Amino acid sequence: MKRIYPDAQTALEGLLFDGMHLCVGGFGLCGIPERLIDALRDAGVKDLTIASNNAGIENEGLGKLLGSRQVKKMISSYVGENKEFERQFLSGELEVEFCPQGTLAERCRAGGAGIPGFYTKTGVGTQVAEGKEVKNFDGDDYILERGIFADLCLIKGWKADKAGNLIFRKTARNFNAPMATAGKICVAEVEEIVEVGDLDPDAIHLPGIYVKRLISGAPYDKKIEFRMTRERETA
Amino acid sequence: MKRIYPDAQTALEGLLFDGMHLCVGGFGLCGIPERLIDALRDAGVKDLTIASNNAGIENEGLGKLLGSRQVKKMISSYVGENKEFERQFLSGELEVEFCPQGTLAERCRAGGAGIPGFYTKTGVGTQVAEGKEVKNFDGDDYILERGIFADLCLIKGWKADKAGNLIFRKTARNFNAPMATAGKICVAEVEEIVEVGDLDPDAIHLPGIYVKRLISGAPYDKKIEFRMTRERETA
Amino acid sequence: MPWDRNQMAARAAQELQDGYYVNLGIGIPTLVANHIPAGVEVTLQSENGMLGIGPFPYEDEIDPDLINAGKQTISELPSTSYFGSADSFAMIRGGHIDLTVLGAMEISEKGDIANWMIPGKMIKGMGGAMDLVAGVKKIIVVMDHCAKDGSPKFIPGCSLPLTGTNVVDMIITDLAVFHRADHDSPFELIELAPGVSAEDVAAKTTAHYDVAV
Amino acid sequence: MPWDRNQMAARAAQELQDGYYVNLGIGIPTLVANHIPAGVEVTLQSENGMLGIGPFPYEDEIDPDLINAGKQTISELPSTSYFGSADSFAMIRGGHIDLTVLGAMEISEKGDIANWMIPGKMIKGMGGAMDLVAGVKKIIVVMDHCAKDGSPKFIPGCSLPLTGTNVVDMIITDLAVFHRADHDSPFELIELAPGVSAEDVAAKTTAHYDVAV
Repeated sequence: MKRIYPDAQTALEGLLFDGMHLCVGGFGLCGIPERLIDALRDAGVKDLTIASNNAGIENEGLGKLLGSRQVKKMISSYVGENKEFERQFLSGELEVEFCPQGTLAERCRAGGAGIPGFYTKTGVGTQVAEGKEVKNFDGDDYILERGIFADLCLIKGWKADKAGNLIFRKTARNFNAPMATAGKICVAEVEEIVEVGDLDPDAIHLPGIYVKRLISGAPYDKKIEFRMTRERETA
Repeated sequence: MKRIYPDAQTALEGLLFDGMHLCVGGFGLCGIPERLIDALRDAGVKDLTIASNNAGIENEGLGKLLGSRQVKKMISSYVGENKEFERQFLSGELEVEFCPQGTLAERCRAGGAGIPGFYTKTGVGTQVAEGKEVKNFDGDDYILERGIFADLCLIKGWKADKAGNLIFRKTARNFNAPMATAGKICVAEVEEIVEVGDLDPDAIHLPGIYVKRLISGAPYDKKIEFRMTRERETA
Repeated sequence: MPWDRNQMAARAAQELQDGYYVNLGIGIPTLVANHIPAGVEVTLQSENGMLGIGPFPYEDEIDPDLINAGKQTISELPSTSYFGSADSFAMIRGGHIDLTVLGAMEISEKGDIANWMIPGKMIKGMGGAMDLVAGVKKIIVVMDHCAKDGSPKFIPGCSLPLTGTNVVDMIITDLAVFHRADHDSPFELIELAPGVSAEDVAAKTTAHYDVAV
Repeated sequence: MPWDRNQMAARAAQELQDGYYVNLGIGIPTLVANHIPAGVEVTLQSENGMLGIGPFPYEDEIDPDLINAGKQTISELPSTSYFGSADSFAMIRGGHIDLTVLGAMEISEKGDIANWMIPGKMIKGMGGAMDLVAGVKKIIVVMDHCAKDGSPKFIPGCSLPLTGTNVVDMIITDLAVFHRADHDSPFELIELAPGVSAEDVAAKTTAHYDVAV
C-alpha cells in the first residue's frame, strides 16, 4: 500500500473538489499543516467549508486560503486578528459558524468515532444553543451537538514511521489529534519520516490506520504569534 | 498535596460505602487493579455496582468480590467462565447489565468528559436498544446511551511519577484509560513510582489530574487466561 | 466435499486487500490470519487496544500484558501501536476498520446476525460483537451451513436475539459463499464448495437468495 | 483606594488551595500565577493541551511548539504532560479542573456571564470560554467594577450575549469581592478594597446582592 508521497501536491491528488468539507489541525499557528495548506491554495479548489479552531493570520496558515478567496465557510472557535478575514466576514462573503473550542474538538472526535451527536452543557442558555435540541439529564439541561465528518483531514505531526504511526510534539498536538480521525481520509505532514520500529508502540499518538497519506514537510520555519520571554537572573 | 499512599488499604480510606458505584479497569485478567480489589474485599463493603468489562474468574480479579458476595450489580460486556458468577446470576442474587464493549468504553469516557449521553449505532434493533431513545441522523437510526460516572474508579498502571502522571504497558492499558476519568475520584496502583521528570511529557497516557491517590503494588504475579505459544523453528 | 475450517478461513482471506485493517473474531475467523495472500499487507486489530497483532509468542516471549481480545497471549510487530478501549472502539465504531470476520449462530436473508446469546442458556455477553457489526465497513460471517441438529442457519428471519440488523455483507459456510453488493440488495449465491451443488445448498437453506453460480 | 490589576490577581490567588488544577484566562487572570501562596502547589492547565505550565521561556528556550491558550510562548516543568484538544476539553467539561479565573464584560446577579461578544463589533469568537464556565468546578471572575463609561458591570441581567448562565461563584473587582455559596444563593459582598465603603460599591452596582461586610 502506498502511503508516503513525495510532496504535498501529489499527496492531495484525486482528493480535492470544489465545495468540499475539510478539518484542518492546529491551534493558532502552532501545529498547522503548512505544506498541505500551500498545496490547497496552489490547487485553487474553492467554496471550501473548513473546520479549524482558528483561521490563521494574514498570509499565514488558513489566512492564505482566505486571501485567495477559496473559503466559503469557517467553523471555528476564535478568529483573532485578521483584517482580510474581518473584511470578508463583515461583507458577508465569508460565512462563519462560531463553535466553542471544546465542543469543536469533541464534535471532531465524535465524527471520527461514529457518534453523530452528543449532549453537552457548554453553551446552554447562550446563542450557541439556538436551534439545538435541549435535553434534561438528572436535573440539568444539555444541548445536542453534532459530530463533524469531513471529506478530508489535514494534519501536522512531528514524526511518523512508514506504517503511518505518528507522534506529535508538545502543544503542537492540539486539534491535530481529534481531527485526524474525523474524515473520509487524512493526509499528514510530519517533520521526519522514520523506519517502522523506531517509535515506541506504547507512545503512538495516532495509529497508522488514520494516516492514509504521508509527506515529510521539512524544513519548517515555524511562526510564533506572541513571543514572550523572561530575563535570566544575573548572578 | 498527599498523593502517594503506603498500601491499597490506606489508599481507599474514607472512600468506601455500601451501595457505591465503581469503575474497575482491566480486560480479562490483563491490567486489573489486583491490590485495590483485594483491599475492597478486605474492607467488606457491599451492595456494589461495578462497571467492568469482565467479572474476573473464580478467585481472580473481580471474581474475588463475587465470591464474598459484595457485588449487587455488574455492568459488563462479557462475563466468561465463572461458575460462582453463573450461580449468582441464574439464582437472581446478582444483577447484570450487559453492555456492548465499545459502548461501555465510550460511556465511561463520556461520563469522565461531562457528556451525559451520546448516540451510537451499536445495538440498534437488538435487546440492547430496548427502552432507549432512538434518533435518526441523516437517514440512519442511533440509540441514546448514557455516560457512566462512578463514586470511585480503580485502575492499574505500569509507572507513575510522583505528580500522578501515569503510563500503561501494552494491552494492559485497555479500560484503565477511559475508566480513570469516570468518577469522583480515581485511585491507581502501579508497578513502579518514579520521580517527577522521569516520564516523557509527550508520552503520558493519563495526566496526574486524574490520579488522586497512588500506590505501588509491586511485586506482581500476573495471571494469564489463555497461554498460547508457537514453536521455534529448528535450524 | 464441504470445505473444512481452514478452507473456509482461506476463502475469507481472499477478501483481504492490500492495506486493509482487519478485526478477526474468535474461532475459525482467527485462522484467516494464516491465509493472507502473498503480496497483500494486512494489519490486524484487537479490540482490547492494539493494531498490528503478531503471531503467538515463543515460550520465552510470553507477556501477560500482551493479549488479544480472546485473552490469548500474542506477540507484537515492529509496526504495532497500543491504545485504550475507548480509542479502540472509536476506531471500530467510526468505520476505520475495513473488514471483520465473525462467526454466527444465525443469519437472516436481510443480513441480520445473531451470535451472542441463546435464550435459556447462560448469557456470557456480547463482548465487542455488536460494536464490530455496527461499525466495520465490511462484515464477513464464517459459519457451518447448518446447526448440529441439521437445521439451516441462513434463514428468513433470526429466531435468536440479534447482534445487529442488516449488517452482513458476505456469508462463507462449509458449503457455499453468499454475497450482496449493498445493504438494500438480496444475497446472491456466488460460489460452491467442490462437489456441492446449488440444489444441495437450496435444500439446506430457508433464506431467500439469488443464484449466481 | 481601589485595587490595581496585581492586587486583584493576588486576591484571586487567595482562593487557590493545595493540589488544585487551575485554568487562567488571558489578561489579569494570567497574573494570578505570580501570586500563588507559599506552600500551595497548583498545576496550571492550558486548554490547547497542557498541564503544568511553566513561566515564560528564556530567550534561548523559545519553542514555537510550546504555547499557551493565549498563543504566547511558555516553558514546561518536570511535571508537565501534553494531550490533544479533545482530551483537554474532556478534562474541562468533565469537571476535573478545580478553578478557573476569567475576565468578563458583564455579570448578572444570577451568576450569568457575558465575555465574548459585543453586538455590532467584529466577533472574534468564544474560544474555550463557554466550555470553561460550563465545566470547571469553581468560576472566579476578575474585572473592573465599572465599564470605561462608568456604567456598572455587575447588573440585574446581562445585556450582552451570554457565555454561560448561572455559573459564576465569585466576582473580584477593583472595589470589592462578591461570593455565593452555591448556584441557588444570591451573591454576598464579602470584602472591600481599602478605603472603599459598602455605600461606594452600592452606588456603582445595579445587581442585587447581600452585604456581609
